[in-house]
Amino acid sequence: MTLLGTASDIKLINDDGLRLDGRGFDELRPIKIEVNVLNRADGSAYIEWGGNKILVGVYGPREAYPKHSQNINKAFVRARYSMAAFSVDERKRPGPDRRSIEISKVVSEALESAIIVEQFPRAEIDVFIEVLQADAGTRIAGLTASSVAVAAAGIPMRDLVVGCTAGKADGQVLLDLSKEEDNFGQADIPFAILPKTGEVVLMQMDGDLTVEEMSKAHSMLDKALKHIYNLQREALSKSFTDVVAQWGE
Amino acid sequence: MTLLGTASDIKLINDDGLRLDGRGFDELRPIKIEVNVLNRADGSAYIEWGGNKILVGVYGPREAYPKHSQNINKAFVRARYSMAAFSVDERKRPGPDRRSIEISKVVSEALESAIIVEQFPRAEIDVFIEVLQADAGTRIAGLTASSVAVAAAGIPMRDLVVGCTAGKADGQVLLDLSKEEDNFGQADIPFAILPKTGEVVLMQMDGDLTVEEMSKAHSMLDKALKHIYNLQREALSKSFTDVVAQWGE
Amino acid sequence: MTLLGTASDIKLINDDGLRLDGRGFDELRPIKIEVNVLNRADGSAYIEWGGNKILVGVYGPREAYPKHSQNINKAFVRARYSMAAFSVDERKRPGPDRRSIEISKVVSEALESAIIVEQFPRAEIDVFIEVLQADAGTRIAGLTASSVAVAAAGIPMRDLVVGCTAGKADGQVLLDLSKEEDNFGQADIPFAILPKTGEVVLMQMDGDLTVEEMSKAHSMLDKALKHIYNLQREALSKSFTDVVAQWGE
Amino acid sequence: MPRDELGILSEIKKNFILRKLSDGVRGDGRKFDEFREISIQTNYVPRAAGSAMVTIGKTRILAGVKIEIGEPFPDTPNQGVLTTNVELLPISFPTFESGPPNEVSIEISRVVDRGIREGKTIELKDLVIEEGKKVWIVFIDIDVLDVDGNIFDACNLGAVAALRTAVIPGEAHGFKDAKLPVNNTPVSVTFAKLGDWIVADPTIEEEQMSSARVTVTTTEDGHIRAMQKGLSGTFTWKEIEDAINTSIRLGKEIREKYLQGV
Amino acid sequence: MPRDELGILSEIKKNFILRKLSDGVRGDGRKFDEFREISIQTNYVPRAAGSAMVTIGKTRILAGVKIEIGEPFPDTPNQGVLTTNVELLPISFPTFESGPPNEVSIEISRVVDRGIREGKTIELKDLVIEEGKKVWIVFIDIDVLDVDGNIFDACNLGAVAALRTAVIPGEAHGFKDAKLPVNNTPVSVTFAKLGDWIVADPTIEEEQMSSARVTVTTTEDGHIRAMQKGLSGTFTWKEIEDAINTSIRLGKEIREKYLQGV
Amino acid sequence: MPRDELGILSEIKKNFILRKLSDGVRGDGRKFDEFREISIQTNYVPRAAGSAMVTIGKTRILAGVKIEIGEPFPDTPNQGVLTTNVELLPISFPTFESGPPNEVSIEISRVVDRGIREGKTIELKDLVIEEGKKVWIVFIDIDVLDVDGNIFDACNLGAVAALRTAVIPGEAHGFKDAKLPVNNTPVSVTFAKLGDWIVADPTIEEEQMSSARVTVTTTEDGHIRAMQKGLSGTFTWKEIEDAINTSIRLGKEIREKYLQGV
Repeated sequence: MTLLGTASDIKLINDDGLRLDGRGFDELRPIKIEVNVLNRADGSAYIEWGGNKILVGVYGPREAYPKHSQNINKAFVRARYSMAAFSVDERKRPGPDRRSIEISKVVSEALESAIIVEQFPRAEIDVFIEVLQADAGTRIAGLTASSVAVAAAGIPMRDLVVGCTAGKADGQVLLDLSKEEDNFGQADIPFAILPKTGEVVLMQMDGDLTVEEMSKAHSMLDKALKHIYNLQREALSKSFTDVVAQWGE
Repeated sequence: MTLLGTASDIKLINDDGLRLDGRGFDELRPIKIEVNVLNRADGSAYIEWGGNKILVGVYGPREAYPKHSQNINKAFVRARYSMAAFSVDERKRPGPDRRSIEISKVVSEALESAIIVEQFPRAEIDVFIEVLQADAGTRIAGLTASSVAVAAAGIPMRDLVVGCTAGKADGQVLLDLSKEEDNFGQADIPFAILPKTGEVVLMQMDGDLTVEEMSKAHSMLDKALKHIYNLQREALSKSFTDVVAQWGE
Repeated sequence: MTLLGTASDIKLINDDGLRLDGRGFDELRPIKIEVNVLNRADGSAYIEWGGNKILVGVYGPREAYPKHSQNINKAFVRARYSMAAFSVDERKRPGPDRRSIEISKVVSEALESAIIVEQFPRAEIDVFIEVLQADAGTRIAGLTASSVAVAAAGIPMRDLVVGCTAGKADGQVLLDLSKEEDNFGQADIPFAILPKTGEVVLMQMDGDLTVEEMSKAHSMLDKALKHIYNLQREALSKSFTDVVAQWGE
Repeated sequence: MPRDELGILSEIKKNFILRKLSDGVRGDGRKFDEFREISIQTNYVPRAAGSAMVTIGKTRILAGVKIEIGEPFPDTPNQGVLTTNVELLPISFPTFESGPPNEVSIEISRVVDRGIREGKTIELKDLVIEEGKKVWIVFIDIDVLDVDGNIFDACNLGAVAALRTAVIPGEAHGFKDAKLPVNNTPVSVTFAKLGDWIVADPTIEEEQMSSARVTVTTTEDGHIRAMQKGLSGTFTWKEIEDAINTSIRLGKEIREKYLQGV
Repeated sequence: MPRDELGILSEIKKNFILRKLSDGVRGDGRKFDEFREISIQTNYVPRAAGSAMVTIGKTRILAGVKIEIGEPFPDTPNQGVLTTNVELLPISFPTFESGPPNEVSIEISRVVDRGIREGKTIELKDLVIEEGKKVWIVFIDIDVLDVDGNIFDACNLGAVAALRTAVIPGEAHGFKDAKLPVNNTPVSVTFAKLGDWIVADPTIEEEQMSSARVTVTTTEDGHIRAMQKGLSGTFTWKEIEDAINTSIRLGKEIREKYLQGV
Repeated sequence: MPRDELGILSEIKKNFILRKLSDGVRGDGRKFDEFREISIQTNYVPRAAGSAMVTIGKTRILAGVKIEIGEPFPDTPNQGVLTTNVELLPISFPTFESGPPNEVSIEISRVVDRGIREGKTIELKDLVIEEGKKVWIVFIDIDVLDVDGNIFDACNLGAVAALRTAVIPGEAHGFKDAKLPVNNTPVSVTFAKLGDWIVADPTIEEEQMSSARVTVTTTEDGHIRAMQKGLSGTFTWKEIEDAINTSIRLGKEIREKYLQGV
């Protein structure tokens, strides 16, 4: 779905009905979540999801700055999604581009739906998402880690936010697209919910899907998100015993 | 008078003493002015002048921002001249360039001479000039429409501002230069006055003119500006009966 | 020490043991300092040092702006080092680059060590260093002139700041590198002290030096700085008699 | 899109709108899935390769297409280039300021772009002049002139209409002029959620009261090409499915009624 | 140019100046059409291709010319490139700040540029090395060092003097060094209107009191090459005509007295 | 590096640290010339050409090297290009903000760059593919993740370790993959001055109390390659000499203990 376009002659599903990395259609890549991995941040989390390595630090609630950004009724949630220069194949120039500005916006909105922002008028909650290595699905992996980091900061939430992607490649609806499936496939759906109620807090899609394919994708996501939600909760409960986790090793 | 320079072999006056578009030396292109064409703006105007299509929206008087820009004695008039990306032959990158910054400055100053700014201390009056299609003479067409839009916003004025260009091409002094005459001619004079008194509020010139040619150019302008002033007043009086005009059709 | 790198086949010391410009190893280029050369600035100085021509203007102490930059205990010293577009071989684009931002920082810190900043809480002292022609050693020439300009502005100081460079070229430790010695040599040491006590307030180095070479460089600098300090004091005392010096002639 | 200028839409107005919704009708009398009047005037800017002035109710945008020769991206030597840029002009709303694109205009640009791109309105392969060296670059620039809600769909319509009428300026470069080859016609439909009600083509007052927004772009084959959920409220999956189906239906109507002749 | 630092020139000072004007003389004793002392020191920066330090009274600027090889603009393959940039250095006035050019410095740059360009000081055709590929680019950079009124004319003089002494650095590129071919000598004269009086070469105090400004640039043939009216005050046409004639006369004097030998 | 968040390190804490120093020991029990625990984990980002996660105490940075093909600078046609960029990520300290590099991160970048460049860690001549046309460009990007003092030395170690493990991605361009040729191993040691005491590898609390800072970078041959004095305090020459000698000694230890195997 990128400028790389589609190369119809690349086979993404082999003759045994398996994906290039050996997964079945509705199978997730390995996911690992760790909590409180940073010393300075008020809350933090690290997620490895396939080849994605993403670090999230939360600062706040703290007084919103500049003053005119303060809302007298609630806290302002500001997520900033950023990729390290070395995180992608071709070096990324530092600083925000249009893609990262859009991602920061939808991720901020998704997090705000989960945080009880009314408890902190005039405050801001900063969520910094640093992609150290990117491997498809960074925005929902970053969002999934962000809600864990916000919880670890002790900020009251209605629920965690849990995200995953589905999509289509080689004409098949697939869960959790790999980098190749994202680059050469036919559709990509970043998706996130509040798992207790199933409410949708983030949804984007681009590509070519029928209504039936969309429905199938949702079924796959629904099941996977329950699993990821468990990983989030395990990481958080582990953090109470094991105060500063060793990460990335 | 642009980087395109002069191409001396281009004939801009034909053997019948007419210009490429059939006009005589002191003849204006067709001009159409409409008032209150926008819903949100406090005042607005639309002008078609030859192939120029320009939209002006006025907001204010409103409290000047940032605070340190406030003048305790008068309102601050801030015109911003801007060209749509598709308004010129080669796509214009969005955002101000040095030319548009200079135009914004001289147009702001010309408008301020007409507005009774002393009535609105600490205020700002924003005049946004959006060139949708450009065809030579955009700054004076924009300025002419701007003063109509300011009047339509109910802001008190000493007089309207009315502008026109004169210039020289193929060695002849001409009124209201066309695009070709501007690009391949020998002089360009954007000019604007307060018509009641004839006071000059905007004047720029570049090219090569004798004192006599300048005097001739002024005579042509003098006559033309009276005509344009009438068009301005007609548009304003029409706006009282026909509250939201349909424009551009 | 620049991107030009080293060209080992360029001879910088001739057979008589002299440098390309005829100087001995520990010999300074000609230095001229003039005081109060600008009308608007609160204090100013002009220095010619070899082919360097540098103008410094000081404004302040004045209320620090923006407000949140104010320090309730002391003045904030802000030096800004800037090169004229025509000051170097290839035209320099206006505006700060990474090199000039670093120089501005270390020069600000060096000046702050000399100024009795505690006398001016909430104030800022602006020191603008304009390099009109560059010829190696601009930062220490600019710093040397800056402290004279600060003194000329009547701002109380513990001492002047006096700077010079040493370095290595053709394997020899040299004082006050020329442009060629800087470009094609093996080390460069910008160095500045408070001469009364010998305390080091600025020191940078890049290249390749043994501990012994560094010690030798320091000896050369120590002697030279005493001389330059005298030039600074002479310029300042001259300024009391000859109020507005003619400069650059 | 823009929040209420004072941050507060009067409580009375809000309650009026909500009461109406509970009666099954919107503040301006429309049905929940009804668009306001749409107008599309193409070739408004003859100097552009293609252009369209679009109004949806009192919302007005002007889209212009420029087509220039340039180099392809190194990783797609056999494709032309398409860029979409939305400018929220300061004339269009009191709180809009001049300046570089902000997150609001960037989001609109990117959602419109995805609809056009994934909807295969133009095939980038058709834009190659000399593989790896020279391609046509299609710039879609959209100026927002007057804001009264639902900028997304107005910009989408403008972009599609401008492309459908665009001419590649071949003559200026030694080729022939030629109509830009256009294939599918993606149409976006945007919904706002107010309380528990969901309405299509929201006015600015409805937007200011809404908790969530979703845009669904579909093509004539009934396929979904782009979606974007926005704001900090939530949708149930049922609501999303309804939005998809409604978008397919309304898209068909809009395509037939307003874009057929373009 | 810069308004009074505190926004208020003392009323006493203002009244003094106005009373003098009504007596036919200016605050510093000059006649209405009289310039302050001018000095021009060329080759101040030997590293530049050409340079000139100029003072008009206490106003001081340094102009430098750099000449480099580059590509022509695609639409003028048979012309070199000329650019003019004025920097209001923060050393020159208490309220000037570091930073990118603002509208004040841009206006000065562009007015000086138009005088040079339309005055045909250099012929851009003379700067072509290889048509469409390689041309000389002439950068005129002007640093304002000390401000006491009439920056426009000081910058104009600096640009002209620096160009007249400039050398094309051919040797660095396998050609010979050569004097930059210079033709006409445009001189600008700036007027300020104080009350109903109009004075040439205004001091900063006169500028701070003035309602309107006009700059007229002429060449030795007595032709007008550039004009720029500024500020929110007005001129009558008669005043404009007088300014044009006075500028032609003063330009001639300045050209003969200060630029002949340069 | 960053000053105390509130600008005030508690007086009690300060006095405690100073009292300890006067007893010959530091606040955390270290000797004056003792580093905290160092860890270096290379190849942390397999997608990069080389990478290293480095901790010094609780300070943590991640360095990544990218190697791409590009053009040499016109004045050094027979050399590759090396650039170093340090980003102080906003996750790493409460007062750090997103945005372009500021003077603090620029200073760190440039000091690390000078150590690598002058220490001849890589020979730029080794990076030429086709003289004047195609060279390898080595980008060293360093993200600061957690700040607890001495960012300079952590960044230096990260850059060196990432370079020592970097692979030139030849295959993507029709060559073979090859280890980046690495020569010397520059190690920087940073000292802070607190009162009259000087300590190596300062914690953030020590930095907040310090008046002056000096960084000395040396190579295995005992030569000095880069130095940088910072802050508004001063050093005696004796103190500088001691810092140089201590840096050579500690650099040797760090090289042997942590970089040997990398």
